[in-house]
Amino acid sequence: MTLFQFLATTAFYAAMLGILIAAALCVTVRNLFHSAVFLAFTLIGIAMLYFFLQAEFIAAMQILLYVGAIMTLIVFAVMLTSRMGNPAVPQSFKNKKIVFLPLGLVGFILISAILKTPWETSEPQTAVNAVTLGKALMNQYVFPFEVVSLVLLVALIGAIVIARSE
Amino acid sequence: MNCPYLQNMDQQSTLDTQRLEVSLGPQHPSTHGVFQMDVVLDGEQVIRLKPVMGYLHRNHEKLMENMSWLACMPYTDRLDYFCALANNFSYALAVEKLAGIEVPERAQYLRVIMAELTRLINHIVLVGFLLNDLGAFFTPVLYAFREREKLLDLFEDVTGSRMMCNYFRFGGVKRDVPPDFILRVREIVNQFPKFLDELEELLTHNEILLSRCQNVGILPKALAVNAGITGPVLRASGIPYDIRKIDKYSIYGRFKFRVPVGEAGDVYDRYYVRILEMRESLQILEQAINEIPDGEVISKAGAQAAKMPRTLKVPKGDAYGRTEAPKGELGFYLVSDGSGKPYRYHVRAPSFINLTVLEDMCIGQKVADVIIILGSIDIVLGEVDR
Amino acid sequence: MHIPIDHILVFTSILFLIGLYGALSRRNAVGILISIEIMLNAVNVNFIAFSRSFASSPESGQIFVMFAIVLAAATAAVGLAIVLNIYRNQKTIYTDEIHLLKW
Amino acid sequence: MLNTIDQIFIKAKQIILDILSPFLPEWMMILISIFIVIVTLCVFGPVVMMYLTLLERKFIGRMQNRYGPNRCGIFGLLQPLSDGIKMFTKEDIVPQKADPFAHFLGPITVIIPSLLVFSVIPFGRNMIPSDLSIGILFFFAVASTSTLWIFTAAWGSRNKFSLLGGMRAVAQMVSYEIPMLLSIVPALLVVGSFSTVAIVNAQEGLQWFVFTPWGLVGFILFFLTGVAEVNRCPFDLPEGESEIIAGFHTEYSGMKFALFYMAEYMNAFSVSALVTTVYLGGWQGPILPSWLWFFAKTFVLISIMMWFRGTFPRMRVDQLMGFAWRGLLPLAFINLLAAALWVHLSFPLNDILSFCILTVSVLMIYVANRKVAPKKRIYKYAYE
Amino acid sequence: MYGLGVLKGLWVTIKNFTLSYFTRKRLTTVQYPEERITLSEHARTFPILVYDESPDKLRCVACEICAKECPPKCISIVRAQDEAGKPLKQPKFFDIDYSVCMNCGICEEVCPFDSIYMDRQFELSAYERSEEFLYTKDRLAKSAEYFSKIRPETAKKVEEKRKAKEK
Repeated sequence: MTLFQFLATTAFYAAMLGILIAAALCVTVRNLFHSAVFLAFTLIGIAMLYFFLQAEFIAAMQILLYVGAIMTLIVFAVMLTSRMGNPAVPQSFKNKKIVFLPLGLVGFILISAILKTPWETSEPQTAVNAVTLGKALMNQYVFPFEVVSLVLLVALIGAIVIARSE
Repeated sequence: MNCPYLQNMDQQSTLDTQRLEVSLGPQHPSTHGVFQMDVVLDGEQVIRLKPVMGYLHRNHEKLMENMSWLACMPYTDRLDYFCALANNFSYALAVEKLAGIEVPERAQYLRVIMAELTRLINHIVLVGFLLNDLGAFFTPVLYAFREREKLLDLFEDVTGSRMMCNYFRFGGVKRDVPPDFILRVREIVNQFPKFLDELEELLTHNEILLSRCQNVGILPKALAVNAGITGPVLRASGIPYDIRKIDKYSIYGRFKFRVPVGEAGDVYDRYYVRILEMRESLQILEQAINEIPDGEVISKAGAQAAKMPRTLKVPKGDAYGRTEAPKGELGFYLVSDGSGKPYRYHVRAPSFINLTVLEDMCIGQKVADVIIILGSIDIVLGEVDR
Repeated sequence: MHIPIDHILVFTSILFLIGLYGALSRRNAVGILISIEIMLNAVNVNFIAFSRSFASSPESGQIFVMFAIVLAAATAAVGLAIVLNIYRNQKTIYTDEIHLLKW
Repeated sequence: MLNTIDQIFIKAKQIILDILSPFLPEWMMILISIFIVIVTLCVFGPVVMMYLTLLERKFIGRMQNRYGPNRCGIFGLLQPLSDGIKMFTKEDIVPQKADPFAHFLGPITVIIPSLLVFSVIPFGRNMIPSDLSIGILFFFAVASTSTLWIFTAAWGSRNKFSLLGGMRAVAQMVSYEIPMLLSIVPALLVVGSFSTVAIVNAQEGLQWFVFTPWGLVGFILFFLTGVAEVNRCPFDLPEGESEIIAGFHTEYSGMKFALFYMAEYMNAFSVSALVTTVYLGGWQGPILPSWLWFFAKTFVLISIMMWFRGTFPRMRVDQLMGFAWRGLLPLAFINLLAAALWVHLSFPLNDILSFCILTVSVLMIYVANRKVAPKKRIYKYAYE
Repeated sequence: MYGLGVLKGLWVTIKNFTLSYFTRKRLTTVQYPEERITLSEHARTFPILVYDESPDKLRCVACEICAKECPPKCISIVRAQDEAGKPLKQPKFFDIDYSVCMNCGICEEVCPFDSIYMDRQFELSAYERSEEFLYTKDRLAKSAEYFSKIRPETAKKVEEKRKAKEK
């Protein structure tokens, strides 16, 4: 176990921990704008994970699309729907304790299933770089690629029509 | 920001963006002095604008009521502190009309030369600051200041002080000009058009300036006339009203010069009409230098009044003297009860009256345009608040 | 850098649960949308983890993640447009106060 | 001889490593070599920023017929130092109404992307901090996050002017990001890989991309959108001084404002560095050492940005958007088409064809925007 | 053509930049403390009192015309008296409040005895406003040589007038 690998794994686990903390904060904090900022931190943390899992192109995509575009959308929505300087209204249901019951149940089942099954992991092949991704997109997945662009177009027009002020 | 005037606003009906009540000023970087505008914004669009003035009120008119006629003269420099000599000119005219003092030929020519040089200073400084509001990082202002320094040095030699000149006396001017005065004015007049061409090359056909200034802050002809607007703002809206041509006061009748007139009445017209006016002033200066006679600079009665101000007898009655100051029609309404002190002293300040149409021009424009519309009206707070 | 796969899976399930908790307990519609984004991201990490060590063609996982990101963008856009429209007419985006079918 | 000067920095690093190697264990050496690169970058960034501010003030000063700062130090060389001290000692006020978390977060998160971005820029022959296989994409991903951080800063300071500035910043950056990405794609198309080193190697000798027809249009597009992305002069709406005081960093003072100020200049440097890498052949150049070529080209581009700042007034928000959506975006798409054609055809035909496609498209865009373009006016005179 | 105006603007600024290294006309800064602009003959700042031989024998005869004519009323004069209480022809106190004076030069015009003139000294900063700017008689007094040094022509004219009057 050379130092390099030791450093990389500790960094990986540290990143995982950081993401969990940021996500937990994002979900519980009262001020909506703070939760949006913590969401941005979780997204960047996840992009770091992708770097560790040798999916560089996806990491760059994640930062570019998620943090660059979707976060801007969310922040604009937060700004438009909350009056500037309004008192922090309680963000969650009064009896939010009840939610923990189903969550605990689902969690227990899920994690116990994961830990029991014997995952025979084969050695990771060569890293996937943008060139192979591009070739796959254009040859094997060309149909879903076109359909997704159509879906995006429909979503774009839909969003404009709904949000347009008369 | 609780702007009292806007408190009774009805809550906005549809949400596009929250209505922002912003108060631009009194210490805002581009309101040319202490001037506040309470603006209601819908996003970037201006819905309502209320100018708030009076921060620089110095009780000018009441103060003059216990000053002798001559002692009022240095205070007129402080009205529109950019063009002190233009203020002196109309105050001197008003008192001379009241007291019936004649002005010798040479003094008339000196007065016209001084007034036109002040017009040059005022217009180039305005063009500079208008561009500064637009965002050009001080470059046009510093070119304008480079030229203005030459003129201010000339004023210092002639009148004694760069901006607070106090040079006019009833019946002429305070003292004769230094011998090389005509030479220096000729040199300025020859070199100024070159500077104007360079400034125009930098600005007039600049696409960003064109798109930012055209069709912005339009002042329709009818509104301009009804609101009593005067000066370049009125001429930019298409009405050729210039007091130098109408009253032909002092000796303006002898000079041949044209009056530029815009047609759209937007910020670009107000900017360009002032550049053309500068070129006309240069024509006047040209003719004035060639025809200036020699002779005494102040009439006998004037000199005696300047030496012993007590002896100046101003008969009972009232008079209204007005001149074409660089910002518009600057008028002095003086009432005298024969006691050596003005009984009533009122200043018709062009900037104050031009300011009344600010809201009409700004409704519907964007925040960035409000600043340049204010800049294009060319107000100086010393004159607005008096 | 060998990370056992089940560690990543446990991490993503916890992340998924946090997103679920947020979606269930939040009153604010935008808050719910934020939590859904977290859940989507948890799923994406799973894709990448699996594609790296199991898939015959390793890039299929990454392509799925790209499509997932694009679709998340589409849902976010339409979702926020709906939220904005509700806010305009109802002046509130607290989900428990939006109960009129027709206003 | 030339090669040693060319590789002087790498040799210096090697010498330091050789000195240290007997004393430290092997795994520590890897850390040290990475550490040296990081330290040079973190020192190089702020120093470049300090002397860029001085260069800008002197350059614009001379344009306005006056000296720039020349009181501290011989030619004002210590002026950035005194600015720095002033920034340190100034009291840093947090407005009472402001949201402390976002207000505190603003400057930190704005500075991180501008430093991260340096890791992908090839400063000289094999002098690149980290040769990522997705170099350019990493640059854009990190640069696009700055939109969000500028908005946190604006929203955090709870003041109407900074809110306006924040909204303008987001709108401007979003609408200029797309033409920026598209103006890079032709170069990637020709080179075939994202890594910046590959792009620079593809421009061997003097075959810089800027000399090809699509390269010239791409260069102009990328430079203009770069200036917009960095909020510098004709597009510096987010901190339009005359209208909204200082836009999103109105409520910041002291060291926080210094961070914003530093981020702006480092972004300007990194954008012009990327323009040189992609279109002006990075460190490719005849005789001089590679890093000298790189800094000369970047320096020329930065002085063009400063030249813009000394001359142009600011564009209004809607004109800014119109310029992006109606002018730059269609041109970027057509440029992509022309570059694709250029790649596939042989030498004489491809230049001619792509050249006429581009000129026709520029004329078409110009004609399409005619009614929007302002018209020149003639003025009448009364009292002839 | 659309982009031409913008390019011409750029041309003007770069022309100014290059020329500023060659012609002084394009680089107009005067480095103030080191280089100074020579003030002209009639430049005026604050009034001073002129004396011929010794500072306590001022030309001023305390006729108080300038105090009456001064617009902001910043001059205050108290006439001197000999022991018998008979008023003498010189001032006991002569104060000018420099912080009130607006250097308009009217006192210089109306003074029949050529005793009060406008100086050109403008670097008069002080730490304390009330006492420091109230210039008393001895701080105001300046010799006739100093006066003729700063304003040669007016000093010559005044000399001729005084000689003509003595004859």
